[in-house]
Amino acid sequence: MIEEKFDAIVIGAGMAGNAAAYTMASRGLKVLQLERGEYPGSKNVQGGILYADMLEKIIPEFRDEAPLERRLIEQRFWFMTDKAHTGMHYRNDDFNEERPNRYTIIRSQFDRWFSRQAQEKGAILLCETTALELIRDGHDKVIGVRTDRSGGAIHADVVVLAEGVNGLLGARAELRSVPAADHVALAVKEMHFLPAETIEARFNLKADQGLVIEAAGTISHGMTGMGFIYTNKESISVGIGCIVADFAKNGITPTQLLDNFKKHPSVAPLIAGSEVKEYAAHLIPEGGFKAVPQLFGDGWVICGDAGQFNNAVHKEGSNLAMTSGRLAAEAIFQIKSRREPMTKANLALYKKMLDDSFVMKDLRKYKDMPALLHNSAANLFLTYPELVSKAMENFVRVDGKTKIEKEKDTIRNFRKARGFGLIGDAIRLARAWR
Amino acid sequence: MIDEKFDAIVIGAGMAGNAAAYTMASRGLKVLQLERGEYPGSKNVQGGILYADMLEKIIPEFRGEAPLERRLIEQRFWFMTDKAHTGMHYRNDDFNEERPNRYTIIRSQFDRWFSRQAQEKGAILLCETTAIELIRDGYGKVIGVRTDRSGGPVHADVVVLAEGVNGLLGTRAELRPRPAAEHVALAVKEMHFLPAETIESRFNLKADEGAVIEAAGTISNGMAGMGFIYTNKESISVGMGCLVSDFAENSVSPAQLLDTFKKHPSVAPLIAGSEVKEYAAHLIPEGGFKAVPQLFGDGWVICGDAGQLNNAVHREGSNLAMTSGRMAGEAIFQIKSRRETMTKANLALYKKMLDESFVMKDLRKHKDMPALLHNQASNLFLTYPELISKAMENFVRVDGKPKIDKEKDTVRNFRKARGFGLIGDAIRIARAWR
Amino acid sequence: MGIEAQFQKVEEKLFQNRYLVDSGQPHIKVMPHDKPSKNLLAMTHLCPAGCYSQAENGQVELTADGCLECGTCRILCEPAGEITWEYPRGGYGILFKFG
Amino acid sequence: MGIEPQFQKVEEKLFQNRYLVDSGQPHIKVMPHDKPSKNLLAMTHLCPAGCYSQAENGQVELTADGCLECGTCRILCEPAGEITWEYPRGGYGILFKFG
Repeated sequence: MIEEKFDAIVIGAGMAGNAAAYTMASRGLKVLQLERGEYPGSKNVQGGILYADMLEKIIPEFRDEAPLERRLIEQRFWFMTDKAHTGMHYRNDDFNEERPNRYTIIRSQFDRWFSRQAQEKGAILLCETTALELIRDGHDKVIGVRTDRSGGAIHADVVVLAEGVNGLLGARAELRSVPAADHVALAVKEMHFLPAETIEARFNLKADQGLVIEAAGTISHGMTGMGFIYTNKESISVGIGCIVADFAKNGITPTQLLDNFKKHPSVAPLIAGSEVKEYAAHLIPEGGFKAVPQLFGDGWVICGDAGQFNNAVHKEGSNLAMTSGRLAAEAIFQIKSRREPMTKANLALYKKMLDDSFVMKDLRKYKDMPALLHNSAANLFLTYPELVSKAMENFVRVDGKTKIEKEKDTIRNFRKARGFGLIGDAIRLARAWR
Repeated sequence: MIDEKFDAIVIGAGMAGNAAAYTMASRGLKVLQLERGEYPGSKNVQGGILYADMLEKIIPEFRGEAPLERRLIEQRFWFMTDKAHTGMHYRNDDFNEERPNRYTIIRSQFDRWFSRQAQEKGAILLCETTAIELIRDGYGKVIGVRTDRSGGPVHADVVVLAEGVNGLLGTRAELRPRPAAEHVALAVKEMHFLPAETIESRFNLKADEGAVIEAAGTISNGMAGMGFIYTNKESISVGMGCLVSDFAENSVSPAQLLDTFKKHPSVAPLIAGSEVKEYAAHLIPEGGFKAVPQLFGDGWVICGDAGQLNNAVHREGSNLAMTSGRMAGEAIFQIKSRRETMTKANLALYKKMLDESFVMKDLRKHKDMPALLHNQASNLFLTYPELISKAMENFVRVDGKPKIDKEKDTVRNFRKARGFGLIGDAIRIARAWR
Repeated sequence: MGIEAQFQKVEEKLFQNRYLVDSGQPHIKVMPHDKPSKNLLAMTHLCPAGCYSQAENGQVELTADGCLECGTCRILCEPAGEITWEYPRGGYGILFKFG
Repeated sequence: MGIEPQFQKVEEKLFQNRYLVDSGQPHIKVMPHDKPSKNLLAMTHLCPAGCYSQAENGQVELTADGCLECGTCRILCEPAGEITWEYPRGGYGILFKFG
């Protein structure tokens, strides 16, 4: 196998792994990147939004060559019942700016491109290689990995665990526990292919403009979960995910949930006549701040989904992943340039950088949200959607009933369904949001 | 001209006029309907929503043959700035019910159909005839009308003034004042023709489903006004209207306002490639409850737009027009069947019916709204749209700024722009709404 | 590219409409005036059919052929007697194909 | 019309996907058990690829070929040792064309 020692071994070629590998390689560090899949991205699944700001900090001119689908100019939030949806949306032509803020991406193409950039900076990529075990020295410091390839272990001063939400390596080495069932969501997703013109007509977009729909409500059958519809160039990603703990207790299967979502009268016209070319499933870290494990130790750091770096409230993942990968790399580089060892004390710099950045600040801001979503799931995903929908139907339907009566009915419905819980819900939501 | 006396003369073959003529004729009354246009509808302009519930009370089975465009299943409210819009929308498949609640219509076709139904019940329609003057007896009671046709006046026990917002007849006879500039909005509208499939794909509709977009914000250039986009079978009605008082002080012309609205990035894709086949303009009563004139007197009643019977807040006109026309017809019929004369005292029954119906109750509920919209125009149509758009962009843009800082920015923007006015505005709007 | 004609001229918009012009009998007349009032001047940009225009001599003139009969000038200018406003004779004027 | 099959069968969905099956070396194994636990039973409806099914004798069985490697069964069943969960050998298993 490879004899010489690396400055760093990066486990995984997803957002965080590529960000770390690229940053370290471009600083001249000797980096080995291990990817268990046939190619970077073959094992990665995402709804698929890339946050340009974070990538600019790594590859400023990425827009020229990176495989990007559509730049996002509209965001829709749907509150759905079985037959209806009440939506809020925001569309801004300014997002057509010279350096657009957000793109939809297709992970298999994007990750392959991102990893190639790291290789061009000198990182060595080894695909079809699964890291099985961390190797430690006498003082329990991590000094390398053993993989499922023949030949001995590979050594490095530090191992960057960017192995994704499941992250067997870290768990087997007891660096962190297996994620709890209520700290991850199981999402299933289909890629619906349609001609670009059809997508642009159905979403009122001009060439390479894109749009995002986030949906919540009765589509998750009372479970804590959300659906999504993202527009790519010639395909639409349609998916839905719920907390695994809820899923386990609920009788519906993920595919039934997805098919119901696809058949909803508001969704069906968007994907009518499409050809499905892939059906994927993945876990999404939803535990938030309280589920973030110890992120560094002697000879190792954790970044990306493996560290639960996902802002479930705003549905932001790739920005936290890329930033944590970049910050891990910068910390490692600074320690290297000070010619110091990768001790836990030194690697604390990585955590400090994270704390100072939006990554930990945002996660801490919403630290109570996962619990709230979980405990009042029935209210948030069943009762309120129905109430809101009935209120809107009441408002819009013209049936000779006076507006005053209609308003009284709506208030009565809310009070009957939630009573004083209304105020409690509002306060809890406000507190969890602040 | 026609010598024999009529039970009633109806001035105008719009929504209110046809409703009154049909109701009275179907009860066996001798009705003459005068329409100044070449055919019923040739002088009528409307965004074009028909509220089925009210028409059902007149012609229960109208759905069988009435020329209806699309049944409405989605309602969108847009709060617009120059480049962006923040929207709220509600879509419900239940509106695909067996007797749909609302339809878009094309007035020239619909009014002609509606008037023909009245004729089939025995009403006599006289087109290309403008009523010039009310004829009174010695006691000042209205006993007929003089028209611009040769031959003497036409006589009837009662004249139903369904002559529309301008309503020269009623004003010239001092039955009511000419509408004040701040009590009417000038709306301009274009009919954009597109193949049905294009409309359906751009609005995510299946055959004969329709959507409505009401838009407010910087599109009205600081004036109190709104834009609208209604889907018809093979055309889209696109229009803009603002209070005439505001328009007078503003330099932009209605046509320019409409063109700017059409060029807005959120609107342009909806009508791209369309063929415009008509450009219309009309006044819309916006005065609300306080602008409603005396509605009845010796030998006359007023209904429809002529009586400012239009709920501007909910953008509802045809329901008030048809209901007031029906009730005028029913009141007249009841007086007739009691063999009594069309005195002011007897015709008070019409007003009593209106007061007990949603017509006056809803108008009274929002009686302070027109003043509020007018006085707060710059806040409501300039400041708040910008504030909301900035807040949404802040929320959606991912730029590494912690969410807490973003929220502080938004609160600061609101406070800087409106300071304590915020609370004042909220209370004023709440009070005007209640 | 040049500033693309910012707005479609009103005449082009009216081109599609159907009219039966009661030529020789305009239904709206502007009263003779030495200096046009604020409201009358406003009509030169406010009239949706662009019927009102200001001549070199400062007078506001009206060609009522393309009138859409919306009534805005009546609201603003009839009160002070600056114009007289009538419906066109029965059957004449704008004939909305759609409305 | 007959009741159109309510939901598309999972197999049909997986049909489109690309796999390199490491036949003979399933990366997930269900430990022998007399009565399947609640979590293991839940997998029979929860597994997005429908790999878990309950045999007549009540045992929960696994055919891991169509596995999407999402890790849900690991979350629910590894802690109590009901299954062992490994990644497939390098390069094997699901190969997302898009992801």
